[in-house]
Amino acid sequence: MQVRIGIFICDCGKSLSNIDFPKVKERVEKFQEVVYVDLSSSLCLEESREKIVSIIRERDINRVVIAGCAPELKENVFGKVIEEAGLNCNFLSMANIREQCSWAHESDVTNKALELVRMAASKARFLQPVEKKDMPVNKQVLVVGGGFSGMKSALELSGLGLRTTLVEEEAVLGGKLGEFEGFYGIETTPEEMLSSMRKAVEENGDIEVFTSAEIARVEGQAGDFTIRIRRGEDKLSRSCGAIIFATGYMTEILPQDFQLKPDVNIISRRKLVEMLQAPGELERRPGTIGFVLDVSDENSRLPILSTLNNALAVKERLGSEVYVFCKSLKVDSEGVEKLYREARERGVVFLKFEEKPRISKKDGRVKVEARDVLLGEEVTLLCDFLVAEEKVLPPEGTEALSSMLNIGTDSAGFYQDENVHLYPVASERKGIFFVGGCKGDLDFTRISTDISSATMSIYKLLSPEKVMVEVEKVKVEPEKCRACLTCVRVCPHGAIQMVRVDTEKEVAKIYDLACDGCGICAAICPAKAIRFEGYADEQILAEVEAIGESL
Amino acid sequence: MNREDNKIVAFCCEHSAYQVANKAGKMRLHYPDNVRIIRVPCAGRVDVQHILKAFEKGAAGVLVMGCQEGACQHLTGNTRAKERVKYAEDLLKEVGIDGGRVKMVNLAPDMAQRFIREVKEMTEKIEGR
Amino acid sequence: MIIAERKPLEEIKNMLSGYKKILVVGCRTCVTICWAGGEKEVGILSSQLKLASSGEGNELSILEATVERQCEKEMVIEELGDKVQEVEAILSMGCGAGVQTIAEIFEEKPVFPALNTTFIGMPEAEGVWVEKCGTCGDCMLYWTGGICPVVRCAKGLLNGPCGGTRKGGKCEIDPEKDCAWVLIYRRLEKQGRLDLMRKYYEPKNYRAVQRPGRVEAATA
Amino acid sequence: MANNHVLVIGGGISGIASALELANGGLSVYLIEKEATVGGYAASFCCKATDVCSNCSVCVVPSKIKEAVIHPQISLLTNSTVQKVSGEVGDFRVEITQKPQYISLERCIACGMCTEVCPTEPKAIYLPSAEAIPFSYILDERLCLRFKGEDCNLCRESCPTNAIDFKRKSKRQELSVTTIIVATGFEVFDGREIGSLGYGRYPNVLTGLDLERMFNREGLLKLPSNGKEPQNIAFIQCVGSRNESHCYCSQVCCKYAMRFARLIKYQNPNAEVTIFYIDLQTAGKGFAEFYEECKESTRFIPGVPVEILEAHSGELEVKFENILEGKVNREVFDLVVLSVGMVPRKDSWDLARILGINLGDEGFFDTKPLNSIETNVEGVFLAGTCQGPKDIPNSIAHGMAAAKRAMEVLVRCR
Repeated sequence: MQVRIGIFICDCGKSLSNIDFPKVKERVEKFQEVVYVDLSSSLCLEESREKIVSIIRERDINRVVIAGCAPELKENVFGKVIEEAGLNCNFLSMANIREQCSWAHESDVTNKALELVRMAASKARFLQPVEKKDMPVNKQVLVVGGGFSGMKSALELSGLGLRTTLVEEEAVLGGKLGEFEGFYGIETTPEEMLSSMRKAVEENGDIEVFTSAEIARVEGQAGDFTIRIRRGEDKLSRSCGAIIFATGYMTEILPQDFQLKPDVNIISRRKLVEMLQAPGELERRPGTIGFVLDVSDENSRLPILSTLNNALAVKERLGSEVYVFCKSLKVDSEGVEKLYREARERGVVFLKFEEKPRISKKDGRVKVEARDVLLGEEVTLLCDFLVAEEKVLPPEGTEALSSMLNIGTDSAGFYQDENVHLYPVASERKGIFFVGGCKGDLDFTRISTDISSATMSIYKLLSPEKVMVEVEKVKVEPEKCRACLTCVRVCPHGAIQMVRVDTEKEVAKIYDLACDGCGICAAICPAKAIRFEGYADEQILAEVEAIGESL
Repeated sequence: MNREDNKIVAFCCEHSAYQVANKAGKMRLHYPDNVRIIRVPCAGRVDVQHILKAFEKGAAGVLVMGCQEGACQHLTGNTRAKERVKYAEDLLKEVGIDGGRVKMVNLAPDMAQRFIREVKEMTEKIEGR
Repeated sequence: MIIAERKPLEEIKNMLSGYKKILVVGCRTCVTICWAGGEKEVGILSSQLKLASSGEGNELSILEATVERQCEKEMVIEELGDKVQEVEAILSMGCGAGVQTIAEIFEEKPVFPALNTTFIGMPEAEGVWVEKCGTCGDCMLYWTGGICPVVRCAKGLLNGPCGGTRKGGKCEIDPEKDCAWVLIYRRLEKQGRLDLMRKYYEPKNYRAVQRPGRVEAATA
Repeated sequence: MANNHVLVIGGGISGIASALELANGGLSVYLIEKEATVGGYAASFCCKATDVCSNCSVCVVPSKIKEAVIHPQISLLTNSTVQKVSGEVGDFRVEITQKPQYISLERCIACGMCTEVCPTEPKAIYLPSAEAIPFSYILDERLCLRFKGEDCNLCRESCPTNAIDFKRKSKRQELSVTTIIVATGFEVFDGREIGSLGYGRYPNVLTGLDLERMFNREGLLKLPSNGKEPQNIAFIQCVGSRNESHCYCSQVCCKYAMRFARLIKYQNPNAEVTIFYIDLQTAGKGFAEFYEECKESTRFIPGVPVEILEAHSGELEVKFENILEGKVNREVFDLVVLSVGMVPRKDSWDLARILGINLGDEGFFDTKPLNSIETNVEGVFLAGTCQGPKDIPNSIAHGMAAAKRAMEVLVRCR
């Protein structure tokens, strides 16, 4: 097809006085393959848009250059205009002669404007159509992990009409929420919350549950994953369109923090909760209970949240003296400042240290020595029990799963790279999300919010009537591909896989739904086998070459 | 391009630098008019060959402008661009072009002042000031 | 796969001095995969040569081409047949075999190598390749747990480590590298075949491949 | 179900996140915004990266705003407020008033010729900000001569697209929607309320918000009094947070203060930065490491100052209790930044009454326990900081979560 370029220049209501528009028009008319040049004063207004449509049709224009304001807000407007005229919306090339030319310079910039139009026209010559198609997607979702976050995710997905497969490593659903004594001021206990959720999951026809099972392999791409599940000797397979990881966290009392091993006096949070649940079984009521925080874990909100709730429960049920040693109170989540004040009012004493407290044994009790920065004094406390801080760690298997799926972790090893564009719940791969403790964040309200946003993202990905994607905008040309795997290895979104074409040759294939259009692969391919329509090499180079050709 | 020209080709990531250039225009912050911006979807799209080609066609300087390190929408795009700029510098030195004429710049969408400073600095460099 | 590296520009420029019209030829096989001589590298080298020559006021005229496999005569003729007439010299970005194939076909034109062909190897990380095979022509990988002591031991020892192995199983000559014999020991240990460590190997017949080498397939 | 429309009240980042999710999920959204432009506070903030990102998330905002504004499923109504709501979930009737649109959004091409000819000073017709979205001029009735009875017609005559019409009246319209998402955001605590800190009286006492906007516009820090680069800067944390009348942590101030501290040190390695704090909020992905890095270049002092006095040279004398030394110290800074927190909007009460939703103790909209989205009225959901303090990623997540609830209602009805 012969290229016929139509150039529409806008002088923005004649306001761009440092460009000589008649001169631009006159020169532009002489460009190669340009069949029509229009100079107008307000291209983006409705009446002008209608005019563009009719000119495109009349003059049989098949590439359109718009020279005017920045494309950021207007590109899609003009895209629609040329579609209306029967052209593929990719046959549009824009020259930014307002924001990046007239407005950016004081002097006369007629020549620069002319160059920008020439660059856009040169690029336009090489434009190819990009079709949009609706893509079949699998509407099933896989949820990995059957704790609070996993169950809630499955239930929320069901609320949106999506079916899920829930895979839990343990024999029963529940996870770690049961390790909490409760939420102060809330009647429902965590155990009650869990059992009602468990029941809801089991009764929900949309949720298929596998317990004592683990993920052996994940293959495929957003919209079409294949999951191999191992349950004892059984090997199962499921297909799904998206995956939520809710694999939780684990905690550990680090020996270097306490020197002394956990024993009858230095106890875990779980042990304290057991005591609180059955205070009658204690030999005697403990007179003093201490908590130590911020010894090795300053990143997590879990220690302070559990400590405040547990300290209040101790006050209420055991009536012991309670001392909390900490560095900084992490009150930056909903309702925690109030909880902290409540605890103080109920007699919980907070002591702030800068240097780690020294912990030793004395007369069968635990001795804690620290310099309190507020009092400016050395404080020594003898307590019957010291509840040790537990460092929150990523669960076992996180590393294996993340490397299998090619998804990043943060510096502490939890899921999700530290990149603001992924926050709150996304991974670098489309269709894979993280919620709950496995992300390293353990604040209850944030987790609930995250779960809802993850389920909404999945709904948006899988559920619209038609899942429209641009087909092969970034494409591997099979005959040029050398199967060197470079693109597979460098794609930040894991969107490229090797496939066999004609059962013979293995070549790279870019999955349209998973591709995010960065072009890293196109730049790195040593065989120049990847074409990124709109930013193809010949298009970029055409722009480069158009700069400053003799006018 | 004439070799005497002082043109700068700026490859600008549409998530950051391209928006910055628009912001500078909207704020009517004036900068040297020798810069020609080419929009790219990510600094990671820019290849060594694009940079060399720009010099081959007569550009006096090339800026590759992407997002801040750690804030690339495509995670590694801007760090790859940085490596490629480094590689291009080495290749240019081999042909006798001062390595300082190609530069990687990290910008956030609001950093209009910084954008202008970089354009001015490069202009001064190539004009030998 | 054959691994190669590009020569420094200075050396290439010296080879080409006196020639004005050059054909730069890449190869789409091994050297594409090791980022040394594919279509992209052809473009980069051509750009560099143009920039260097125009900087010296003596602009080269450069044609670019990339052959499917430079070591196949038919493919070279098909891709280059027409272009060669227009140039004075050919700069091959193929491995040594590629350079010689082109030189054999176009005897009247000088053919220059733009790459140094270095070894047979595999990718270790993105953009990094390591040597794995020394093409000795007498493969002993069966006895050594699939680890070749000929290239991976700095001294090419066939009967266990030299005695200078450093702590952590590192090589005496290069502490960055693993001692091949430690690797072999560990591998055989995993396979329960440590008895092979006791096996004595005759000094290797490095003349198994007579230079120039030649291999004939058993059947047609 | 009468329709598949959802109303989102508030065009800040949470409202935009909600609207985008719903629109991309196939629904139609009315996004109404009180001001002339969308984006709210987040759009006026600055990137705090040095060369390396500090995860402030400000850079994710502009593209979301642009995406929402051009989205075919989102109808944006600026300058609009909710007057009346009736009906119930599935069928709310909402009465909206839109202030007179003297300049038509459809016709204004932002060429700026009107401002050039406007005879008043300051100009009565102008662009709200360089990055305003919608990118359109506005007319200020209080300044325009036309509204002072004069017969000025200059801007209208100069407008190349006939976008200006003085006769436009405010418009009332009734929207019919299934659910309502409230995303009205927060107000920044007014530093003047704590008189002893001198904000509003001493030019070199600024708030965190002032700093955001200064960096956004200028890209660097200048002393308001003389335009010079400050050398000795103090941040005072918890101004307007964690006190008797604001019994909560604003969640963002420690992080922005530390990010600014690092940025200031990066731009001017000779500058001294001190942060006065009560408790440092270092939780969150990678933030404890960030804090460790900050500690190397920034001085952290526990305890917040109670008084600032201006010395004759314009410098600021800060009086604080040095807890570590157990005495009251005085130190001189050339710039003091009050890390002001988030407070509920003063007009929340009006909207609460219109919608029938409750306000919580602190004045933010109230929700059910362990649920930060649902209000006491079925089908009315909360998004973002109108429910309580949140940073940008959490505001976006909350907006998405609210969208999910609204979507759920529609899925259930189908």
